[in-house]
Amino acid sequence: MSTRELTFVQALAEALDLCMAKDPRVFVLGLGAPDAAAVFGSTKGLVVKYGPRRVLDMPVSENGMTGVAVGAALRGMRPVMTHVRLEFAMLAMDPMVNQAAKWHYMFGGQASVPLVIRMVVGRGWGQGPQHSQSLQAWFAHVPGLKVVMPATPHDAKGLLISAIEDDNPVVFIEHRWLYNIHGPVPEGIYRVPIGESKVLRRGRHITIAATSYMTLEAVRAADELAEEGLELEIVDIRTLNPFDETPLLESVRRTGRLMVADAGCRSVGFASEVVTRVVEQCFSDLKEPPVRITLPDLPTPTTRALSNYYYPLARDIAAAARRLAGRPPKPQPEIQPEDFLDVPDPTFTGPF
Amino acid sequence: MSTRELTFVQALAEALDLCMAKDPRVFVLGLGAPDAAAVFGSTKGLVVKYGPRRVLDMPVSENGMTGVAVGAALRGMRPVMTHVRLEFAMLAMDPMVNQAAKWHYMFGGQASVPLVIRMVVGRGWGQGPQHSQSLQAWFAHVPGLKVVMPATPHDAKGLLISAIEDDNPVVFIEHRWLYNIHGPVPEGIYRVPIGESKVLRRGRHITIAATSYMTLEAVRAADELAEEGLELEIVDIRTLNPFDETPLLESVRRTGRLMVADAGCRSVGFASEVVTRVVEQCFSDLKEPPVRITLPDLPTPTTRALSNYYYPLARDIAAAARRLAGRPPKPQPEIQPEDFLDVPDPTFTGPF
Amino acid sequence: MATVTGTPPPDVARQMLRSILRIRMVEERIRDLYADQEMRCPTHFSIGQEAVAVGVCAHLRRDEQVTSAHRSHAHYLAKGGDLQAMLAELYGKATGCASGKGGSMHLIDEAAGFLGAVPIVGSTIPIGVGAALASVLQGSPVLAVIFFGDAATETGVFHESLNFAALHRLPVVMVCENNLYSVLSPLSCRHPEGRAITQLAQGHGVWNRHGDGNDAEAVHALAGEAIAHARAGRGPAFLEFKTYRRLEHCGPLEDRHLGYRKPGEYEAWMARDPLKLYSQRLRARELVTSADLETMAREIAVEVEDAVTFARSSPFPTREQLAAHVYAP
Amino acid sequence: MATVTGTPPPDVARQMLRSILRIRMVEERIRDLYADQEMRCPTHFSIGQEAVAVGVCAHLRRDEQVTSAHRSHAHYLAKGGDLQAMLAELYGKATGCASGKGGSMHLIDEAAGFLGAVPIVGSTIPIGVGAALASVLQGSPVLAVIFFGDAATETGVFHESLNFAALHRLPVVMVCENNLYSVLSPLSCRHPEGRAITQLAQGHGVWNRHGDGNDAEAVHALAGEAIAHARAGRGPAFLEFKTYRRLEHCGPLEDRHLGYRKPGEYEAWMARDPLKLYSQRLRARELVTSADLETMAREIAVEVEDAVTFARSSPFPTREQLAAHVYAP
Ligand SMILES: Cc1ncc(C[n+]2csc(CCOP(=O)(O)OP(=O)(O)O)c2C)c(N)n1
Ligand SMILES: Cc1ncc(C[n+]2csc(CCOP(=O)(O)OP(=O)(O)O)c2C)c(N)n1
Ligand SMILES: [Mg+2]
Ligand SMILES: [Mg+2]
Repeated sequence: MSTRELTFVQALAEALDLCMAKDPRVFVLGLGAPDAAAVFGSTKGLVVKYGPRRVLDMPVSENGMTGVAVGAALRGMRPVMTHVRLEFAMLAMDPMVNQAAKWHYMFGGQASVPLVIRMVVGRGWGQGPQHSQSLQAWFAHVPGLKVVMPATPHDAKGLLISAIEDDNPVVFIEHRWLYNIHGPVPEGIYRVPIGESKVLRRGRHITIAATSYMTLEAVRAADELAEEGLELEIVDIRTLNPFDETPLLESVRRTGRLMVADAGCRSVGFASEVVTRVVEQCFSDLKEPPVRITLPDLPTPTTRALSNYYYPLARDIAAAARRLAGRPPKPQPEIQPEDFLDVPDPTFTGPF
Repeated sequence: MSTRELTFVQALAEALDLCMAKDPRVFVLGLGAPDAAAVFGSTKGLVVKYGPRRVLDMPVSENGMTGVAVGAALRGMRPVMTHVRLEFAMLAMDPMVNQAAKWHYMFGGQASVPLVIRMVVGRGWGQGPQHSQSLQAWFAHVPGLKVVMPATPHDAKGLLISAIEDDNPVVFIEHRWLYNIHGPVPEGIYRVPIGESKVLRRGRHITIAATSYMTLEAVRAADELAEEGLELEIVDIRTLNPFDETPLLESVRRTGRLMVADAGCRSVGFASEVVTRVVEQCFSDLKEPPVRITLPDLPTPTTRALSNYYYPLARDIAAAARRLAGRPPKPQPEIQPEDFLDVPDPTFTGPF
Repeated sequence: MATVTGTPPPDVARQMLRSILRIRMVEERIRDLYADQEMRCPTHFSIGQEAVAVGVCAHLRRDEQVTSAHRSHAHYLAKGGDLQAMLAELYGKATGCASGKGGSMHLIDEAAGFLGAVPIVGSTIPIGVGAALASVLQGSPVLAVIFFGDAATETGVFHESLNFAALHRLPVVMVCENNLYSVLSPLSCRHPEGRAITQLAQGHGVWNRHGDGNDAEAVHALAGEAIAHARAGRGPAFLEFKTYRRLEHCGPLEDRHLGYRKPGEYEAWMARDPLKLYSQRLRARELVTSADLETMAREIAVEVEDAVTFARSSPFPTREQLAAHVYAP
Repeated sequence: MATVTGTPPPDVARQMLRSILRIRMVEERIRDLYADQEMRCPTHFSIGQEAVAVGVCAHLRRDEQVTSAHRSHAHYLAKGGDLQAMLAELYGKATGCASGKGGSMHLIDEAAGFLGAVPIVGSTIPIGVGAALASVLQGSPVLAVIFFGDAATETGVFHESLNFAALHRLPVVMVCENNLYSVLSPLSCRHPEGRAITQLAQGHGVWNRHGDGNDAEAVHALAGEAIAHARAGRGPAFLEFKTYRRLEHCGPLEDRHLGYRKPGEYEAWMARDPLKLYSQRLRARELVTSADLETMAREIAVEVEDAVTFARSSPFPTREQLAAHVYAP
């Protein structure tokens, strides 16, 4: 197994390149897909290699273009559509949810829609109310859609390849604060199966199920708590639908304590589903009520003076874990309105 | 208090009439709003009384027309928009979720969007995959939207009046199988507050939280179980957002057993939120794991031979309650594919 | 393929008449049977509008693609969709073209090039365009014909699709059946006065024509031009045909008591019923005799009864089918 | 109000020049300050496009309504939006026009008739139409002017809104600033070759004109016609103005190194910079002297510095504000 390191976004670009090289049915479609910004670099070099027909720019017509992608998928192509913000896909709920998600079922299984819809979610630099929503809960509520949220470069590549090879519509949600993280990524084609949760880290005291970027925050919290002898077991829910609960249930049966970290709004969010599944099946194993770490039920404020308090951080996970384990709280420096919590790292200087 | 009886749909029509008579800012907007079918009768007589400008038909342009309604609401009107199927509102997620739900917040509270969006949900007579979805979970996940689902004629009128008088966007979801049920409806204007759950029936053994039509099925189940000495306490969640959990928690603390009945798909549905809230706050009171009664995670099949097995019925609620209470199961006649479970009553003969 | 104009050759003309008659007889039979309440799904009849489907589809190769919407019986049958599978679908049977999961609003016959019909207005327009795009990306362009009603031209997705089809000069023919109504709503509360539907296509720089949708040969001639245009790689073409719905918007009954139709309108259109018009014309042209027509009707009646028998005697899907086909394997 | 054509009266001309200069100076100042990384929100500059906003808004009464999109600084300022509140908003301060919750992409000044700007392309088009509808329903029509870019004409909602505005002859003027690009994508990968943007409006039967967006007086003249048309109750009007974005799509920097602009294009447009053009013209017409211009610049500089000081010295919203304003009371 290779120890070569790539960034998350490089891993995505490599997955697209490999799939396009291997399968002429695969093409990329999205606003600016072939341009110099290359969707944060994820489509870099593809247009030079495969030409503008297979790396297709489009009008600002998300609804129509998603329908076009559905039609192309029905006729033997495998489109990979990209939205640089999840919100832009909200224009396309009919083709995604009424058509793509149901086509196979409503026509008795004779046709299917092999379509990948990439959506960038995330935060930072004042993205604000209309450029930062993370609606994985919506898609995970729709039978017929698969919903994937990778948290590591390795999974980003392996899951994107699986998504492109899947004969069903797959919503592939990417958190932009993961784009620059490095990690080992094998060369060539490999697959991370859709529908498999993964235990990222073993621990005896508390099970934490996390999605996407919150997996990273969970790891940070786990590192901090490890020094205090409090062990988190981290289950990365890489696929939200179909949701593989087995490793999670197995873990909770050992730890008896559950936390769920998901960067969507709280009410009727994906975290509620995780809690419910566990409670239904591990009721007697639970020593304490499960704890949700989510966004509050608020729109996203633009000013960092407010967004600093909007996003849950590793320290919040750690604090909740201490409470859950009955450990004494640990004093933390107050977060200040001026603090620069609106960037993943100092290299990030906006304006996007 | 009046003992006059009206049907659910008559109660809606009366609410609209009273609000339009009282407030010139109120107008109705929707496909066929002024036509002879009058949105299942809910807008009956309004166009004669108030004219075609205040009972406005529209092009099949749900996205644009919802944006128009938002703009009109911002400039002092109080539009009541109607979709005869929830699916048609799926074209309008941007104006509803990005604009109406966030306008007040994202502009610092200076403007607001007093807009009611009625959506008909339901089932029957082969509505099939694209005419029967019940996506209350989506709307309840969106901060800034209020989500109302009345279950009785009394609440239909009182909640619609409250919704129209509310300064926020309110998603008002009506189950068509409730339209013909009768119930006492006071004359004149009265309000059922948005954001109040209601204990519909007292019982000692099991708490069941239900929404919309499932409240009716819960009552039927409760009647059946009462004869066996098993008492259900029914909490009607008339408002899903903001969700008033108080009477529910209070009830579970007494019964120690929770069931949730909601006619949306199971995963990441509203029922998950109810279970999670209760578990977070009544963990030690719960004697058994909570039970969800929902639609399966499947698209809606058209043929009754399959839809007969798709929708949970009072008998399913009763059976689950017996299990939950440790009572012996009661043999039930098998449902046959030919059975006519696709109509609320024999008067219902399609084709809609 | 050369541009088709003037009257079609005799065999084509006869074929078209037969096809119109067949669709009419199928739907009239469905009307009778609907009263039994065994076909339990929303059903939109094409009666009075058959000439559009027939005049257009007369040009199409089996592998060329067609999409439609909620009112799709005529398009499905004219394109060669399987009659037995359609009736079985309306009866909700396992042998239906969608295994009973779709019903009248969800017809499909991929073998016949009928890509699919679904009832969300406008939704199949980009899907048809996408089918054409796929064929172009695959290097062998295949025509896609997209049927929809006048109200579909009010949807944003119609314009988005037209713009994209024009941008890439895709082999698409859009066929708008303007029957003057959307459910009970007349054009006057949906379209600006004096703005023709073809003007919308013109706005996108798309080749367009309009004609009499109740005259099978007028449809056939214009469709021939449009299809030749699109097949030749000159980009999409748009056709509007004025026609008229005889029955209620959804369901088997007449609905004149509702009073939304203009006075005299119904009678005027019934006088121009496409079946009547075309059988008269072909009789006048001595391409068919009343005897021929009776033979046709007899043959079709047999075919329809066979299909009805097939549909009614077919089994319902089994309970296991409920959870099947959510995801492709 | 009578149709405005030809050159505007001297005072209006001077006012327009001053307004263009002011917008330019404000944005140039924002560019300098952006480097401090204290304005932390996506920011789209109007530099090079100011003449459209100014030429149109010169006609508007304060109570008439304007909407815009992601690139709204010029529209906000030209309509009389509060400069201090705008800068405070970019700094994320409590004194911002959206209390810091919106940022550059969410400007509003209801007192000035600036109904709002949001960054979902096309989304404010129906909202502007709805504002006009409200005024008509209220019995006292008020003009709504809707600003958007060339890419917004690709959205379905643009067409749905245009159709509805035309259907009800609403007092709406739509102003499309065609700066040739959507982010880095040229028109050629979004619009069919040879199809003018105004043709889309024509398709809906909507009155339309196009002109030079870098010539303040050309804009002013066409806007006068369009506004007179809409105010007179003759229905919506559509205007397309060709103009050019000098800076990167989003952010304060030049972006010529990206290579998406056609060779010579940038230089050609810079030679026709609206500020340069108009100041030259008014000097030639002897309506202003270089001395006047310096005075203007000095006054504006003071105003801008005051606003910057106000913004920087304003307090951040307090933590309690996070949960405030989700619902109106
Ligand atoms: C997006 C959407 N909105 C509303 C409806 C409800 N609806 C079903 S059929 C129909 C009328 C469509 O009229 P037209 O397109 O002219 O077709 P026709 O029924 O006249 O053949 C409407 C509005 C729908 N199916 N989809
Ligand atoms: C519905 C939607 N899709 C995509 C985007 C991303 N986006 C932001 S600005 C922009 C370009 C818009 O171009 P144009 O309308 O011409 O305005 P300009 O930036 O040129 O002023 C795009 C595509 C968006 N904001 N909304
Ligand atoms: Mg019609
Ligand atoms: Mg532009």
